[in-house]
Amino acid sequence: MHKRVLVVGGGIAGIQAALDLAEMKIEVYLIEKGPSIGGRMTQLDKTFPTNDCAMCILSPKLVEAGSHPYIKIITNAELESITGQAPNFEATIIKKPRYINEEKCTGCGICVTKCPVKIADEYNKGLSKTKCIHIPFPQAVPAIPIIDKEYCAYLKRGKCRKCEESCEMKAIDFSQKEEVIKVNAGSVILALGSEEFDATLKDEYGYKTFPNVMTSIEFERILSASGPTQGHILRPSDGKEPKSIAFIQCVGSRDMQLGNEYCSAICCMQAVKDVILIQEHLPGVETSVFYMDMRAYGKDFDKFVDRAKDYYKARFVHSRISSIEVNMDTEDLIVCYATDDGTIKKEKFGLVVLSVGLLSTGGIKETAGKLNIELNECGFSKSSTFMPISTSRAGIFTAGTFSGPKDIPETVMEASGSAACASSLLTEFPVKEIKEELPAEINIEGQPPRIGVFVCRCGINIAATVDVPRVVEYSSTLKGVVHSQEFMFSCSQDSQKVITKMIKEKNLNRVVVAACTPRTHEPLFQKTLQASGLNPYLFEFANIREQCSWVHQEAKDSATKKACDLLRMAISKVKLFSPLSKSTITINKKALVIGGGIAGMTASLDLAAQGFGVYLVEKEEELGGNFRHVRYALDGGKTEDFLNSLIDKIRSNKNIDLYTNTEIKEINGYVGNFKTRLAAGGKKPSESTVEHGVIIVATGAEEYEPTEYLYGKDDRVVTQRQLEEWLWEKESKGKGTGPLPDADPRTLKNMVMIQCVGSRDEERPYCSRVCCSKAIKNAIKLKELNPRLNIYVLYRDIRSYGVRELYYKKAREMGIIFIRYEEEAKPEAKNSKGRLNIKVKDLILDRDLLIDIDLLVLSSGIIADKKNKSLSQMLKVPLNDDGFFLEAHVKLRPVDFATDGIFVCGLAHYPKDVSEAITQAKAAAARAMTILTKDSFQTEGKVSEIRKERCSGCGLCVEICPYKAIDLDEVEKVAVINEALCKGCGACVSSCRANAIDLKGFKDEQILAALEVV
Amino acid sequence: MENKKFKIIKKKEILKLLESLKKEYSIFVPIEDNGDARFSEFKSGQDIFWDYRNTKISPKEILFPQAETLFCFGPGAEVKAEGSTPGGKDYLIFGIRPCDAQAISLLDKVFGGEDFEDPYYLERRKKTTVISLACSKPQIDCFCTSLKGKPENEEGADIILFDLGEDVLAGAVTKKGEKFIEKQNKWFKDAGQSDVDKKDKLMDLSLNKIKSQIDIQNIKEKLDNAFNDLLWNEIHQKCLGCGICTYFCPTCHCFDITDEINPKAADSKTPEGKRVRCWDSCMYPLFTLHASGHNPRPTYKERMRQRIMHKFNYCPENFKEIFCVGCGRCIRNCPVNLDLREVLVSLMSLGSLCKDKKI
Amino acid sequence: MKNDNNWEPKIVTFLCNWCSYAGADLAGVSRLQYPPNIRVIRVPCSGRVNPFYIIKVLQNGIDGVLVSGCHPGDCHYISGNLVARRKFALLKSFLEYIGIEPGRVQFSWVSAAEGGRFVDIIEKVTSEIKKLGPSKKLSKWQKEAEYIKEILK
Amino acid sequence: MIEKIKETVKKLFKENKIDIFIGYSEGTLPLRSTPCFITRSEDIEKLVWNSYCSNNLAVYLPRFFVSQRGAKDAKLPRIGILAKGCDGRSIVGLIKEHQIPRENIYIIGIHCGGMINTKKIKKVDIVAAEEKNDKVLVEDEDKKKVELKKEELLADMCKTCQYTAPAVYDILLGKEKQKTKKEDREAFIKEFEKKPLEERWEYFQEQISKCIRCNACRQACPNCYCKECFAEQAKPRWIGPTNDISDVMFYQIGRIFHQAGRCVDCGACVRACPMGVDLRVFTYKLIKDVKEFFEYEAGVSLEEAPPLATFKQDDKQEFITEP
Repeated sequence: MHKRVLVVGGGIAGIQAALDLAEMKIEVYLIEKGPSIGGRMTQLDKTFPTNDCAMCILSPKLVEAGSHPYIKIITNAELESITGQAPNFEATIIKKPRYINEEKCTGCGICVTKCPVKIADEYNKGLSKTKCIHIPFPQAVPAIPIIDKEYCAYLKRGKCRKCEESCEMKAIDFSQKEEVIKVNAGSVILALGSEEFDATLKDEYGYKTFPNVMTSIEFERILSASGPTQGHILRPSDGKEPKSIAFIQCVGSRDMQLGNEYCSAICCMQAVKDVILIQEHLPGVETSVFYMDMRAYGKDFDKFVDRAKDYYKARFVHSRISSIEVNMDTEDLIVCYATDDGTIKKEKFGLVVLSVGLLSTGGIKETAGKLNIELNECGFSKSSTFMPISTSRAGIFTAGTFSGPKDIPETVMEASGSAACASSLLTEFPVKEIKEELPAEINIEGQPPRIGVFVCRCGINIAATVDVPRVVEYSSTLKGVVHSQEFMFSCSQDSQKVITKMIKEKNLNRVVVAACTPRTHEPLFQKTLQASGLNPYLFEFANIREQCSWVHQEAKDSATKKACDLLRMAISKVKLFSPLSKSTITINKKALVIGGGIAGMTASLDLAAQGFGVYLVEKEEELGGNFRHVRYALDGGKTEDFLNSLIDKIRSNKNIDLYTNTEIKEINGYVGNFKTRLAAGGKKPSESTVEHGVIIVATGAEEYEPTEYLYGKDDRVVTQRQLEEWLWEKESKGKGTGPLPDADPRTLKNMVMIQCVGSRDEERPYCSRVCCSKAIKNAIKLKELNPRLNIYVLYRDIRSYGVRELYYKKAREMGIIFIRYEEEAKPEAKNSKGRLNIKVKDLILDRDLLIDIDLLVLSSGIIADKKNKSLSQMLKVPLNDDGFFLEAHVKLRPVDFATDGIFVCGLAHYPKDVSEAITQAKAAAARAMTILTKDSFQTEGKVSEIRKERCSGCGLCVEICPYKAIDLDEVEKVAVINEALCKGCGACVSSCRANAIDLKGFKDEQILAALEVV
Repeated sequence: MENKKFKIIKKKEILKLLESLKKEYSIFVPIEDNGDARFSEFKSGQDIFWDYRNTKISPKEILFPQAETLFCFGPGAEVKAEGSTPGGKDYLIFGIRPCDAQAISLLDKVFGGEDFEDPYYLERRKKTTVISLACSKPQIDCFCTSLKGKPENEEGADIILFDLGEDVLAGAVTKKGEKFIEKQNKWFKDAGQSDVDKKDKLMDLSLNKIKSQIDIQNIKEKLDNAFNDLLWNEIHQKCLGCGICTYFCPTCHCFDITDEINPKAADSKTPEGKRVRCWDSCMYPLFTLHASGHNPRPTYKERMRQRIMHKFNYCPENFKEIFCVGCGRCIRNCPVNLDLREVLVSLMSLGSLCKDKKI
Repeated sequence: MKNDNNWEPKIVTFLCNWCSYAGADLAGVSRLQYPPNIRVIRVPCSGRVNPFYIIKVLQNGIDGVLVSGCHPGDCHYISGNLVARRKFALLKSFLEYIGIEPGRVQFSWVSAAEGGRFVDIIEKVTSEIKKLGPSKKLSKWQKEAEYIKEILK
Repeated sequence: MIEKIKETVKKLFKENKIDIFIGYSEGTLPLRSTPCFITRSEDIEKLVWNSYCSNNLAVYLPRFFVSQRGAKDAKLPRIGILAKGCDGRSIVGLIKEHQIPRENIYIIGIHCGGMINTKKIKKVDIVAAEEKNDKVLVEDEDKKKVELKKEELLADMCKTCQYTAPAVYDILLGKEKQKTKKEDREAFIKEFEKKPLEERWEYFQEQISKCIRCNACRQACPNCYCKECFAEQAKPRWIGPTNDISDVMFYQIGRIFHQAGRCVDCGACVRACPMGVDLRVFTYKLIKDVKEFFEYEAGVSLEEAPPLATFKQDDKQEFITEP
């Protein structure tokens, strides 16, 4: 067997894991129970906090996974069992019938138009209809239909077969039966996902009873431009725009009655996103969010909330909703709620959205059961603090919400992290080499263009509207065209053979296909060209289906004329195409990891475990970073042993070169070929240079040193970190140092913890994410030591997201008192005649409380490392406004930088807890390994090129390039493109006043040639 | 001159005369255009700018337009030489200054020389009658008298006119001019001696106004060995490399020929393109840029040297004429006041002082 | 010509590969109908569109031009559309300033999920340009056509 | 003032701080000063400073460094230059665009009181002129003398100048001039914007039809240092080479657009234009827009990123078509 991993679940987690593994040349079987990969993310309209269009960012990944030679996708399939042990698993998969021959089907969709049976559209949550035979959604991968056997007239009643009749490719196969597939794999990743809470269980909210109450995911479809209302916000009851919309948070989450005690982690931000989007769709609509705690704990989340409040005028009401009533005449909804001071209010809304939580339901639990995967008390896969992506069964890993609710970036991090884990078990297996034998490329230099034109009928998809013979006839009159013909389906295998034949027979040196969209089909024809000995870039597509026949069905003449125009433009352009070659860049298989904290050490070990050399650079003498001060895990366990074993592993690993007390002086080069100058300090300062192929930034962050609440002025005021250190010292050494050497936790009487010290204020408008959990952890610890101790936690929002909520609950049950304060009315600390007291306004009692205390603990925030700036300049990667490193994409590329070959993990990215740092470190390692696994990589074919003779070296392109792929040659004073980094966006090209840069494949003269014949 | 038979015509009558010639000729006259003078096709009811000093753009554009289509080509069009005058009419250039008329005679040598004939230019030239207007308005940067010129220079003109106020004195210079006057005899009267005296006085006055006098005797010989002189390093320094001096010069005649492709040709029966000729300038780097990327005149220095050498050395060599008429346009319009006279003066100092400067 | 009901404008449309082109595809997949006047040129990113292309379109006698890219923040190339937005803001303002009808040159954001929005924009742009009539300003072709007709006589 | 300039230049040569100095000397025509290049201290006496020193000397700087390109360790010339406010801003632009090394330029900044636009003198036969304080005495060929107020003759851009001295310099001479800030520098643009569309087009057409494509506007502009201007490129061919009005329009729109965020309104193009094309009404529009949209002014800071090299998430986008 060669390296192979089974990934179960084709949502974003499964896709990301599969892609990372595939890029490590590991074969992946990706099993999806639905008809298309994509998961829940395909149904989202936008994503927080950037409001990126979900489908726009996801669909390239779908296409990539669908066409990757190392990924085999099995849809409509479920995992039955896994036998054996790592790394020798055997999985049994049951593939249910689709009733479509996937090999034959071209996805033309004609059958869909012929099907007489309409069914509810699952993709739109049943808010619209689709056909019984249908393609799940336009961007589906594979893009072929499925027959819903429950409704099919033929399968149910033996009559119809209209789809079968309409299919030219004879791809409909009613005889399909369930199929059992056995797959051997070295490791398994479970990305089973989760499901939405069934809101009908909360009958007090009237879901399914009152038409204008909908769930957040339904509302997501309403917002979507491709949804049932094309993005118009309309009430189901009367199809009118609502004047006011309410969001009810925590529906099915943090709910003792239902037993879903955890927090679903994403609903707050989803609601915030929605209230912003509503203003874009229906400016002026009043929006209210009824919430318990606003859990905006992620990167730039708080700013997003502020924007919703301040700019979009959304109202946030701190309250729990008791019930929803309806006005029978207007179908308006009356929301009944209690305010902070306990008064009950009723308010009318036109539409109510229930922010439903995520949960692990029957199907998921059943699968877990079949696989012997232990679940935790919340029904999610059980994991530990230090092994966050492992399951209870060795060799089987998790990614995504199967192990607990989480948002997309964390899911993606876990996916990459699980890829790192999964791949680490495969070291004994060989790589499956996939190499295609291609004929030698025909040299077309100096030849005049000999263009072959192939016009697709696409069954009737094109031919019913566009007069295809006329288009073929027309194209044959154009200069340079030596062959024109039509195809019934140009994407069929037969057609590829004809193209190859014509290339040989007529010595074609350019090919134009007029058919569907290049976005899905260009690679197919390029491959055909390659197989025929032509450079794949001597090809141009004219889109006469999606952008012509389908959209001008009523204007047949104009559509034919337009098709001729589009073809003429393509021909004019293709004449100027020339063969493009990709350059090969060799890769240095070593990694530089900057920072020896928990993240840096984890990433280093993961890389080293797979045989890659690592230079681990730590600026301090000791390894461990901030984790040295984390003495207890959230569950109360000690962390020491874990840290020490990690340090031991690092020190004893032969693949890791450790540089402590060392700083980075200079970084040069690019992906695959970096050169870094290191300077060791200490007693014997020295400099050295290391060469490596990738960089992982794990430089950590710093603790905010408070200036408020008498910190530094009164010994009884300490930070959480100091408290934890002190508790640990007392527990393990029996005595404490620091500000409270003599105090005894057992004799303390009253203490206060203040949250958000140095966080979420004007200067640092972000949440430090970990302080709530840390305070809860330390409070529980103290309370266990000293049950009589009164602990008051003064907070703004308790952000114990996900399963951390259980500890919050525990703390409350133990009698720890949580008192909410508002930003405008911060608590005050006073030392009055030696007595320390705290004044805070209690919002429920609506009056000031004065608490006399022995100890004040400040939950001080995490701030970015001051050295980030200089490092970011050396790396040429950006920082965000708060000084943390800014990843390439906040949703789908959470550990990458825009610059290839550089990755980020740990606190350098944003505040996070140990589990998250470990996950991200593993993700960074996996992403790094997608590069290091290869000996070399190919640059893109369509990259920018400089015409030196025109370049004056003004440097504009250098500043514009988002990938830092352009440098200025200081001697020649010309720009130089680094093809290894160039992604071919062309921003430099259109910015260059001298036209000294051009983009291969999209050259100015090629585009102008098309323009000239419009 | 002494024996010339002068005719006289009332200024008012001239407009009528021109009006009557409109059918036969395309007539170009100086008109006022935004405070400057420019030659423009004569329109009925339009007055002639009698008092003009000289036109901003030289009238060479009439015979040698800034851009002209030589022929069209392509599947839809037969190859067809253009180059004929619009409507096939003859040209009458009326009121051109003597320096510019002289420039036409220089252009004739280039476009109608022994070695090389330019049919486009020659066809127009053959059909052209040049009526010059003696100069009574020299400007401070005029220096025609330093060359071959003077206010009543006749070279290049078929007829020369003198503006005497109410009347205009006309004298035929060439046979063509004689015939023209003969044919239009009804408009003219014989001039009296007083008219001629008046003209002489006017010309004396005019001549006196030309203060700018430089000695460029034997400049051709001076420049024979000056190609590598260090003086060029300084002369060009402030040149911006624009084309004003060459575009405005009545004797500069360099051009570029390119094909222009008709973007709409692919789908219709219209011609695919045309070959056009347009002015070019030796002051532009592209003028001598080879396809290889090599440029034999890479900097301002070489280009400036070329312009001077061409006018004052190569042309005297090839055509036995200095290709400068002293009209002063290049001086007047230069954005950095790079004065040709100064350049010439410093070049004239060559040999005497600066032998040691030579490379 | 302006009142000629048979006259149909031609509009060049530059669409970025990742969002607007995909949005146009989605309109097709959803069988949404729109006027057949646009001619699409696919570019990797709206940032690839050289402002000169727009002038060139008008010079070529084409009646209008639309450039469409990803919404701010959605750019596949991180910031291509944001760099482009600055250039286009200036260009559009400048062309209007010198007297080019604002409707002729338009820019829009259309995401891969916005087939309907794409159609709405195409309908709007087409009807605006139709109202403006054939484009003559800046058109070189117009003059050349007459000229060539002339000399062919 | 001129004595101070000479003194400074003398000192620079004496201390061997510069190899060449670029300033102005007396022109050959009345009301003209001309750029002059000094390499020897004995020529310093030629220098003048008056209200005719209108040329933007920054245009000459890049050429001193172009020829040195490609040579490692080339000895680059050290250039002293007299810089008015606008020249200084051009120099800043050239430094930012890597055309000249800051360390090789010694900028003698000078407070400028504005330069005379000779075209504003309607008398065409001036043979001599003399500047006296705030007046100019001109003499015609008949020796008639007329006294003109300098203020009335100031070039348009000088009248409302906001940067009479350079922002970046090595030494600054003279006294700060009173800025005429009261006057709205953008007034003429706002007025033009108000005109009906067709009227604007008529004006544009009328102005462009004057252009003979002599390229003086481009050559006089310090920002136009491209090795090969787009107007002349063959692959692709953006525009034809003739004075066809459509091509000339493309040329001018293109050239002006290339100045976006870079133009300092020095007026070099306007002055150089022999045909009197009203270029400034178009060039200044972009200056106004750049300031309005992106809060950027060219040539006043060495650090700030040029507006087209950067962006903000919330840049103006009202121009985007919404359905």
